[in-house]
Amino acid sequence: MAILESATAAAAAKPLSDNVVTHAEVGPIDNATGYRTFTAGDFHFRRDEYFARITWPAGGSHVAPIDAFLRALMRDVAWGFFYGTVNFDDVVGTVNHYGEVTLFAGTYNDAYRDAGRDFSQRFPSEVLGPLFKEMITDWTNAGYDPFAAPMETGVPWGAKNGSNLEAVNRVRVAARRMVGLPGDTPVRTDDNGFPVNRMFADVDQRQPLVEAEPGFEGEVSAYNLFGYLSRSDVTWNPSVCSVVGESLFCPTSEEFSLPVDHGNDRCEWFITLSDEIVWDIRDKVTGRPRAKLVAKAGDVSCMPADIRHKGYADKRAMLLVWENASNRIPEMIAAGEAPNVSVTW
Amino acid sequence: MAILESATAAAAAKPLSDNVVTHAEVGPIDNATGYRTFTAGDFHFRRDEYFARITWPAGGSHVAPIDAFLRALMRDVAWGFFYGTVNFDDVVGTVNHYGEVTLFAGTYNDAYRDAGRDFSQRFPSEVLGPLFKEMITDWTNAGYDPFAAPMETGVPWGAKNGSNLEAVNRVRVAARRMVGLPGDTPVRTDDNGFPVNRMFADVDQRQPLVEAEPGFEGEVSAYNLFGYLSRSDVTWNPSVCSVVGESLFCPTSEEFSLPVDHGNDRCEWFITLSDEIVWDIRDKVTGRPRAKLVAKAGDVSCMPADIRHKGYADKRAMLLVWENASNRIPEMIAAGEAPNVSVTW
Amino acid sequence: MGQYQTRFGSMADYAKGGVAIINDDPKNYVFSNVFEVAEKSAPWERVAVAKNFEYVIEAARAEGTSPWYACAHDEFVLVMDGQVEVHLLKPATPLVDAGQQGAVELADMPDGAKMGRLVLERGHQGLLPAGSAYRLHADNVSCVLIQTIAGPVTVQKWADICQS
Amino acid sequence: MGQYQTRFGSMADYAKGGVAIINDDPKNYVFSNVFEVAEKSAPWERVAVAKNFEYVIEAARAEGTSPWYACAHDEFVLVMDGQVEVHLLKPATPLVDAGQQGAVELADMPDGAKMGRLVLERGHQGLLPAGSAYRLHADNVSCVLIQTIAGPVTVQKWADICQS
Ligand SMILES: [Fe+3]
Ligand SMILES: [Fe+3]
Repeated sequence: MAILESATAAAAAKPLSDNVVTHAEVGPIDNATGYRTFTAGDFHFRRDEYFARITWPAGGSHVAPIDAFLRALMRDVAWGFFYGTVNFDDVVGTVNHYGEVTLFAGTYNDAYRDAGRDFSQRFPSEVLGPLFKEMITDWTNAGYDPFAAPMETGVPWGAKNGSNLEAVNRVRVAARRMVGLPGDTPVRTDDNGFPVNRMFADVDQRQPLVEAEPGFEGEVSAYNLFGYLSRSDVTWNPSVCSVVGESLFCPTSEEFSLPVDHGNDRCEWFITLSDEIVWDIRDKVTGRPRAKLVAKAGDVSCMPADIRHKGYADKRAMLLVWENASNRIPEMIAAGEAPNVSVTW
Repeated sequence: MAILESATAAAAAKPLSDNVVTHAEVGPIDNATGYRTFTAGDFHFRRDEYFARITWPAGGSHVAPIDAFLRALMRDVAWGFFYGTVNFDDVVGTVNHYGEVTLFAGTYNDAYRDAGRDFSQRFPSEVLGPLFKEMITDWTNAGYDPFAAPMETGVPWGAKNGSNLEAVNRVRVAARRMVGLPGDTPVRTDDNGFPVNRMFADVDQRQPLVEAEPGFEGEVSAYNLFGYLSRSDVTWNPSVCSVVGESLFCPTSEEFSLPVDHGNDRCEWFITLSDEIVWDIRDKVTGRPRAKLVAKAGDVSCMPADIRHKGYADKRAMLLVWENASNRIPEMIAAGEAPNVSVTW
Repeated sequence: MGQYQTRFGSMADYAKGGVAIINDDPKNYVFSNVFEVAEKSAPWERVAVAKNFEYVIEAARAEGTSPWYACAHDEFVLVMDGQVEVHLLKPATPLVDAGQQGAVELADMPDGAKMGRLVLERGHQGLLPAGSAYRLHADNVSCVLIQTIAGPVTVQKWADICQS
Repeated sequence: MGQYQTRFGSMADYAKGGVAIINDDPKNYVFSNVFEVAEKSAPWERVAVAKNFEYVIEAARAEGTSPWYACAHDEFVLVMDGQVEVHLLKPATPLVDAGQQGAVELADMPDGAKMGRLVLERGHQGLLPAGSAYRLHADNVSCVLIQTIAGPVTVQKWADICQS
C-alpha cells in the first residue's frame, strides 16, 4: 500500500459526487454455509464453499473461485483501493477516485461493454471500505491467510470455520522517511516476528556500517533493504520504505501470482531487485493482451497508465515498486493531461 | 470421456494431413525443480513450483498456474482430446480432428488473432496423446489428484515430489450398452473401491427391483444411476452409462469448476440431475461472454456448437451430459452443414 | 454445515434456473425443465426435451398405465420422480421393422413371452431392450426420461416448453 | 531442491529480460537494466533509469571517489552491486536554494561539520539527508541506485539504454 495519508485526507474533505450511493449492508448468516452476505448499493455478494457469487441489476451475475477472490479482496482492502483500477478478475473490480470509489462489473471488459451489460456504482470510500473489510473478515477461515503464498498457508475452501483476524488485520507498513530511522518503521528481525522466508534463506542479513558523529545519529542512517525484504511475511503487498516528497519506494516480495490485475491511473515503475517476474500486460479498458514482460534482477520497466498488469514468480522475488503519490495527478488524469508513459524519446 | 472407440479407429485409418507435425520429445530433468520438459513441434512446456510455462516461435509465451493446468491437461489426456476444442485457459488448448489434433496458442483469443500473434500446429493424435500422458505423469506429485475436487486432494505446488500413478492412470469408464448388464461396466460399491462421496451421503443407495424370467436375465436389467453417480471418485469427467446407437448418456459428478473451457464441435446437451450448476458461456472463436446459465435439478439445456462453456458447482451436483458420437458429424462440420443449435422453432 | 442436502427435483417441488443473456439469443439454449414439462403434459405424452439429429430424450408424465410400445432398438428409461413399474415382453413375431426409429405405440398387448418386470424409483435407470414390447405403470404421478430416437410417438412442442 | 538460490544481479553477471510485444510499442515500457547502464556509463554519471514527472531514479557506476554533491531534499542511495562508502557533511552555510530540485555537484569539499560515514554493501539503503553534502567512494567498480528529483547532474539518455 502506497497511498499517502494526506491524499486520502484531502479527498475526504471534498463534497460527495451527485451520483454517489451510500447504501451498504451486512446481511445475516447463511444457514448452509455459515457465511454472511453483503450488499453495496445494488451489488450483492455471497460466498459458499468454493465461490464468491456477485449479482447486480438486470440479471447480472458472476462466479469467482473463492481463493482468487479473497486474495484480491485482501489487497483492495489493505491498499485502501490503491491507485486506479483493481481488477479482481476480468469482470469485477474497483476504481479509486480518492475519497470515492467505483465498484464495477464488466466495465473494463470489452464484451460486457459492447453488449451494454456493464454496471457500476460509485460509493464514498468510507462506505465501501469498511464493508469490504467486514467481508474479508467474515469470509476468511482459520488457517487461511489471503496475503500468504500458496505453499505457506491453508486452503480457503469449505463452510465457515473460525477466522484469521491476525492475517486480515495486518497493519500496512509505510515508512515516513526511511525504514530504520529513529521513530520510523523498524527493521525486521526474528525477535519482532519476521523470520527469513524459506526462499530467501541465502540472503545476507548483515546490517551496514553506520558511523554517526555526535548530534547526527538521527540522520546518518542505513539499513539492509534486501534483508528487510527477505523477512516479509506477505506477498504482492508493497510497503513504503523511503520517501522523497511524493516519490515512494514501495518494495515487496512476490511469489506465485499477483492476485489482482492492476490498472494504474498513472505511470508506475518496477525495478526487479532479485530473481525473475513475468508480467502479463493487457489493455486497461478492453482487457486485450498487449505485451509480455520478463523482468530479471536489475531490470527496470515502466507500466504505462493505459494498461493493466498481472505478475508471476515461481521463486520468491524482490520487486521495487516505485509510485508517485502526488495529489495533482488525479486532477491531471481527469483533465486528460497526464501522460500514458512518463518518458518519451 | 465419451468418444466411441470406432470413431477413433476410423480416423486413425485415414492418411495424415500434409501439414502435420510429428516431432515430440521428452526432455531431461531440470536440476532445480526436478521436472522434465516437453516439446511438441515448436511448442515447449516446462513446469516449476507454481506454473506451467509454454513457449512457441516468435517470442510467444504463456504462464498458467499449475493447479489449473494439471486439471485441464488431465481431462484432455483422459478424454483423448474430447470433442472439438478443449481450452486449457484463454490462450492454450487443443482441437480434436479425430486422428489428428491441433495444439494452439491464442487461436481462440480475439486479441492474439487480431494482432497476428496466434500460433498452432497439427499433430497425429498418437504423437501428442502419449506426450501429454507423460507430461501429466511427470508433473503430478504424490498426494495430488488432478481429477479430484479441491477439498479432496492435496496441493500441486512445489518441486518434484513422487508421483500419483493411480490417479493419472485411471481407466475411463464407458459402458457398451448399460451399466450393470452382465459383462458390461459394473455398478459401484464400497467393496469395489467406490465409497459414497461426502456430499452425497443422503443419496438413496437401494437398487431397483429387477424380476427377470428365465432366459431373459441378460436383458431385464436396471440399476441405481443416482447411487452410481454418488460414488464417483472424480469430478467433471463424463463416463458413458447407456448407449442408443451413437447417443451416449455420459453423466458425471461436478464440484468446484470445470477445469477446461469446452468448445464442442457439435451440439451438446446437459440435464442437471441434482443440485445446481452455473455455466459461463462465451463465444467459441472470440472468447467473448455471451450468456450465463443457471441449471437446477431437472433443467435441460443445449450447448450450441459455436460457444465454449465452463461450469461451477459449490455443492457436488449430478450432471447428465448427452453426446452424439456420430462419425458423420465431423464431416458435416467440415462441410459447414452441421447446425449450431440442434432445435429451432 | 457438514451435512449436505442433495437437491433432486420433483414435480411437486422443483426450482427452475434459466439463461441470462449477455450477447445472445436465449432460444439457442433450448432451455426447459423436465418436471415442468411432465407437469403440463398429458399422461404418457412423450415430449422431446433434447434432440441431436435423430436422437432424442423424451420427458413424460407417468400416471396410471401407459400404452404398450415396441421398439427396434434399445431405449432406456430413467425415473426422475416417483415410482414406475416396467413390464417387458418378447413378442412372438417382430412388431416393428428392423430399421424403424423410435418407439411405436401398439393398439393392444402383443402376444409373446413375459421377459420380466422392473420397479424403478427415483434415480433408477432401466433397459428397454431392442425388439421387446413394454408398458409402464405409475400408481402416483411420476416423471421419467427416455433415451431413444425420434419416432412416431415423440411429441415436439419446443415453443411451449422452452425459454425464449 | 529445497535449497533456493536468490539471484541478485551484478555488473559482472546479469541476465536481462525484455518486452515481447503482442500488440503494443516496446518503447512504452522504457525497459532497461541498471547493471547494463552502469557498465556502459562513466564513473559517477547519474543516469536516469526511471522518471515520473519531476522524480527520478538514477543508476550510477560507482568507481573511485565521486565529486561532492549537495541537495536541498532527502535522497536515498541503494547499493545494487559491490561496496560503497558514503561521507556526509553538514555545510557551514547552505549550499543550495531550499527550492532546488535534485543534487548539485560541488567544485570542492565544502566547509562544514562531519556528520558521519556509511559503508553500504549489496542491498543496503542509506539516507542522504536534505541539506547535507555527500561524497561516495568505491574501491572496486560497483553499482548504485539513487532515489531523487531530476536536477543538474541527472543524465537522460533513454535512447541509449532502453529497448525500442
Ligand atoms: Fe501495479
Ligand atoms: Fe462440454
